[in-house]
Amino acid sequence: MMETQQQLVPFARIHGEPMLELPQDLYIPPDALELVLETFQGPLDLLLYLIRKHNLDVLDIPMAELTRQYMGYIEMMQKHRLELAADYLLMAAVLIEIKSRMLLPRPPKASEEGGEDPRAELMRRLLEYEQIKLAAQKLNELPQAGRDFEIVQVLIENTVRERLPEVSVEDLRQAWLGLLARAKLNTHHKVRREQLSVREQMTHILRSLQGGEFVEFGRLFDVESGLPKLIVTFIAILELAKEYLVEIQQSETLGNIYVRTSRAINAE
Amino acid sequence: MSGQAGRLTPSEEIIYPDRAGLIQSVGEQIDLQKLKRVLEAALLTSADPLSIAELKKLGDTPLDNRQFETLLEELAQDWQGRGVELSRVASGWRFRARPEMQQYLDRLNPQKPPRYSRAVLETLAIIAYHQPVTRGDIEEIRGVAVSAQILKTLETRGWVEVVGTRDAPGKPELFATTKQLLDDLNLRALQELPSLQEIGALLEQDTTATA
Amino acid sequence: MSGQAGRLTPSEEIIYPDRAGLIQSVGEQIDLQKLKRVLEAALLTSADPLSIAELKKLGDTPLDNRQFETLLEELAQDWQGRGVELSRVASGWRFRARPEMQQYLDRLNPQKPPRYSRAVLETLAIIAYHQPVTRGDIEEIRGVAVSAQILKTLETRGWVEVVGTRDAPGKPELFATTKQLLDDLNLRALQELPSLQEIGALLEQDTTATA
Repeated sequence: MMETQQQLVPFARIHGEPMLELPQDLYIPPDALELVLETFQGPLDLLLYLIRKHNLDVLDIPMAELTRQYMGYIEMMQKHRLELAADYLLMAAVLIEIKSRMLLPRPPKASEEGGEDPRAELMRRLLEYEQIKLAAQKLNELPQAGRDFEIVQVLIENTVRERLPEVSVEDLRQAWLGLLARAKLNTHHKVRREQLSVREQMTHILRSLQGGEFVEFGRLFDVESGLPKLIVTFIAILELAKEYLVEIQQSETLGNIYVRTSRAINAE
Repeated sequence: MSGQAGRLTPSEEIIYPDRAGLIQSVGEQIDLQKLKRVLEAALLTSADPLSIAELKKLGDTPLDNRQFETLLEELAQDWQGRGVELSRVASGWRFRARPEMQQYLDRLNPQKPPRYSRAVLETLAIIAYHQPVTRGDIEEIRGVAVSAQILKTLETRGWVEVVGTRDAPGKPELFATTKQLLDDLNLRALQELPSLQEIGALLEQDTTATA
Repeated sequence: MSGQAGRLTPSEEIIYPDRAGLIQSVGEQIDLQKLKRVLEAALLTSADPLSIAELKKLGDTPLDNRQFETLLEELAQDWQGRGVELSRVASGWRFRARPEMQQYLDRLNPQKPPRYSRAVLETLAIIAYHQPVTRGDIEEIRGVAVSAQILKTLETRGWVEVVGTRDAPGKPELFATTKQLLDDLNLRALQELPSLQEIGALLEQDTTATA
């Protein structure tokens, strides 16, 4: 009866030999069934397998044939009391529904316009799923970090080198501002109009006198550094003398002037 | 020598003919060579790819992105024919061993990362090619329920993440793939994945043939 | 070519004069070059040092330990002058970034730099602006005792030094700033510090503004 039904529907052609019995490869030892169930990703996967296995056309599915094969599977699984995912049973219902809709006489106009094929939705889903199935394979074939190639990573020895704090000119300025703000009310801490260059030169002279020996006055001056520097040096020496940091000696009138640190005097 | 450092001799132009965008003083060439060494060291020591923005921090002299890329391409060129190569991926540049080396490197590290099941791979493929998608979308395409474990696996690997929710009842989460996936596949962009059209070319031919 | 692979031409001896321990056939030289590439790739991708025993697994042709070491020393030589070096450690061989690279690599993972306390900064400012000064001077200006630790910190850093003593009871030491400080602040001379007048004016402005 089924064959006559199929003949009634012109586009339900079966490619190749019509299969009236369960094909050989559908027989699976019961204990392997569970494994088979796991092999298929779901009803779409199983349908695709049947279609490809029997060289059926996805775009022109012989519904009767496919449904029979699919049901064969389901029955076999149920016979062995394997718990079937609801998705498989739902698909069985869908297949049967499509098959029965195809048995209904179709309005002539609709068929001329290529109207809605009851299989259309199923075919779309099968194609979409097959595409993703292939895409997944391709993705898996792409070289993968850690599996097919290694990432380079060379050691950086975090050397014990201590990171020292950085100080900027701005930090010093802020520190000084802080000091001033605190000393604001103390009148005796007036901001002195000081020449930093003099202070710097004072340090410089102290350093050059560190040997403790008398140094000839003239040698403290770098003649080539220009007049302003000479003046600064002179003021620095006076300032040092005023603060009792250096001692200036001249043993005879118009004789050489010598300078030494007061530390040297104390050492005597 | 320093007096004429700003000028170019013809031979210098010949040595670096492809570095048109860079100022070609002798001093700056030395700087560029030094920068290249620093870039190399940084890329060799970094576990993750380094973006141009990060690599720029390594330079003392300001160079624009194009100049950096030229330098990186030069560096990649320097490594031609070695077992390791400098490649550009989604999140920047990084060194990797060439896949041909793997057969040797496997001898040192026999344990391989886990192979993913077909369910995981198909889910990944759907997210990659149809993103952003909800779990419902994935289930519709695969024709079966998608377990939370599958999505968890992909999220843990850092390949997939939730990028939002769809404005639909239940506010389902939308999944998309990450830069990490592209990095791990040594790709720069999603377009470098095998195209679905290519994968489905056969099917479409069928469609046109029967139409 | 394979027919005479066992024989040596003089030029080959000149190319690899230091590889006395290795059999010098053309074919084996190619093998050694390939092995060197494999060794390099393995060492660059390995998280831990690789021992000779492990590295031996990478070779298809049997070489003895000495031959491997020669090859590794050659490889180390090849990396001279780069930002990364191949070095021998207790458990084998490994690549590592040269210490000089650290300052650059730090830029990629910036840690918050430590800061000096206000006490240290104020002391430094007083020494910079009033040098040479004694500890007593500093205490007078700051209005609080100055711990020996503060001066020690600045001396250890190389920013401050004793340049003499004042001729006063107890012979207090005189502190001054060093050239090192100027270098570290990128200044040529102390005068380049913001002048006290300027700072004072700023403060007065502040005072009048708030008054």
